[in-house]
Amino acid sequence: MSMLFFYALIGVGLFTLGLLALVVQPHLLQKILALNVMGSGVFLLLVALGGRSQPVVDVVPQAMVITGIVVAVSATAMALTLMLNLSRSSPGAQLPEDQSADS
Amino acid sequence: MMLADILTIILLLGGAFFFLAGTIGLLRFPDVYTRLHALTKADNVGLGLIVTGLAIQAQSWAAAGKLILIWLLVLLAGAGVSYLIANGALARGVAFWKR
Amino acid sequence: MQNLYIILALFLLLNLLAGMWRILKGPAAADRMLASQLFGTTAVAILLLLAQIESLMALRDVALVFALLAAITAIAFVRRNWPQEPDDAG
Amino acid sequence: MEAVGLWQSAFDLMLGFSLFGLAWRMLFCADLFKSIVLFITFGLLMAIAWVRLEAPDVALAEATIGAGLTGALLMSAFAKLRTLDNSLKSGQPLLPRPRLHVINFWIALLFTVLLTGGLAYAVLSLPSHSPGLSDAVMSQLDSSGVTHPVTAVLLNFRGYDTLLEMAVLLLSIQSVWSMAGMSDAGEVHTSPVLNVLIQLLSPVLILVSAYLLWVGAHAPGGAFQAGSILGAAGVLLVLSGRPLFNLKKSWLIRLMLVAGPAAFIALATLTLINEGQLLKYPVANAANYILLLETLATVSIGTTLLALFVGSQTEAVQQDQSHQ
Repeated sequence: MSMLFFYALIGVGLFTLGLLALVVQPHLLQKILALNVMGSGVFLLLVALGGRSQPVVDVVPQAMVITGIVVAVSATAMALTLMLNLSRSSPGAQLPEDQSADS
Repeated sequence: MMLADILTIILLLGGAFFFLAGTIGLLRFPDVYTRLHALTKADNVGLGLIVTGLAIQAQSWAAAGKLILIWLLVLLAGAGVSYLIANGALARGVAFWKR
Repeated sequence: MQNLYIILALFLLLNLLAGMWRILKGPAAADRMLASQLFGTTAVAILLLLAQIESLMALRDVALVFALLAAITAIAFVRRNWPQEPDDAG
Repeated sequence: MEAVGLWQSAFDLMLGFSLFGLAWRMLFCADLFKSIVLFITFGLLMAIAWVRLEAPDVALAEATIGAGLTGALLMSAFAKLRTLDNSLKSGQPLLPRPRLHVINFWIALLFTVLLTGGLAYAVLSLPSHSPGLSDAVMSQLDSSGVTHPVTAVLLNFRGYDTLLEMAVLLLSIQSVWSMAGMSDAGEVHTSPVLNVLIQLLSPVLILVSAYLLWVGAHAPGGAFQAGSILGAAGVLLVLSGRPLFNLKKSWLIRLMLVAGPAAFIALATLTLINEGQLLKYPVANAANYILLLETLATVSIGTTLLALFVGSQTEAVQQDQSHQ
């Protein structure tokens, strides 16, 4: 039983770790990975908390997470396209704010 | 304890040993090509032994067949990918280890 | 038997974590790719053991999918990230 | 069987901490290629975590997408990025340190720690037992047309989720195409070993896709997983250098992209008129409706994922001539 809460806390940790990386890391590919990790954290939290309805596991969060995984991959593909387009016009694949902080 | 159980235990432990050997090889061997060699031990023999050990315990022939199919697929993919990586490393001039 | 399965699964997980050192250290991209290939196989083995523990046969489908798709990342690596023909890279 | 529980707890602890450690190494390392490989490994461990959380359906989705598609997507995008940016070479530390002002970094860290604490407190203050919606799902399962609860939720009880999800997929491919343009997914060079590998793997992939679609009615599986496998099969063919299809010309591709969402919208309209409620199937025909929707959704999801993979790597529309 307490294992569910352990996994839920790992989910919380993944979410905030991803959030920190999203804010701090300059490269856009890192930011995309960070968003994915944040998503995984949320999914983990949802499914772990859905497991509290023993003996039968609550499947509604699981169904939502399955939808979420597919949406996450399509969003990742879109983000990667955006990143590639941006790096064609300005080198380094970084947001303007991060670049101006350099100078 | 039945004979099948004993056989399973032996096979599973053997499989685990080959996974350990593969990992140690991956960590300790000096270049890409020798590490590739270590990796295939885990792929082919390690998983093979574990699959055989579990197939003995399987409820039906179909379940055992699925286990064997999984192993064959890993074998196929492992062989193909190993060739591609070794070939690519060679073409790219990744250095051999020399004593 | 149950004990043996879960101990072996834990052992394989530890194996996988030990192999992580190779991904962290490299040195070549091919080394990292090799390590992740080994992890794919290890994950298949872990899933098969967990399937036996929880007697949940659907987990064998997960292992089957892993076995099928393990090659894709490596092929993407070889074909795209690491072109075989140097003058073909564009 | 006390010992089994103990070992399982050890397994869970190990898995959870490795997930966190892996994410940390992945997000705070200076080598992008290493990050990508670590992300693929992270996906593997997530799939095992789903299994431990008694969510085999999610494990299946994570395996199909995390193990195959995301890795291939990231690898290809990174390769493209390297052709655009000469400073990127795998194997050497290449990224600049975080360019934030040091004070800002500590502020961000402080807020993250505070947020973690707050969220952890919120999670721990939840009751350790909560029925959720499992009773509602189980009591209605008989009238859903399938016997597997996850499929019942996805295609029947909360069918509108899946309807909107198909719309999101369609939107994503539209935006990728509008940003990067469409191209034919063809490279010409092939390698003999790869060819044999592909020839053996791709039929099995398509077979497994059909199997997962069929098995979804009564066991873990279904449209999402089947569609992802189908997409992975396409990605494999594209990677091996098959001139699979020409996206610029093919109406078939466009038809396959919209088949799923179109069927969903048509059925939603029909049920809204006939039954007075969105996607409320008549009980007698529910199984048939679900099978029809799932089949078309599988085709659309597979095609969308493949088109996303191909489309995300093509040159931008306007800038083709200005560079190189």
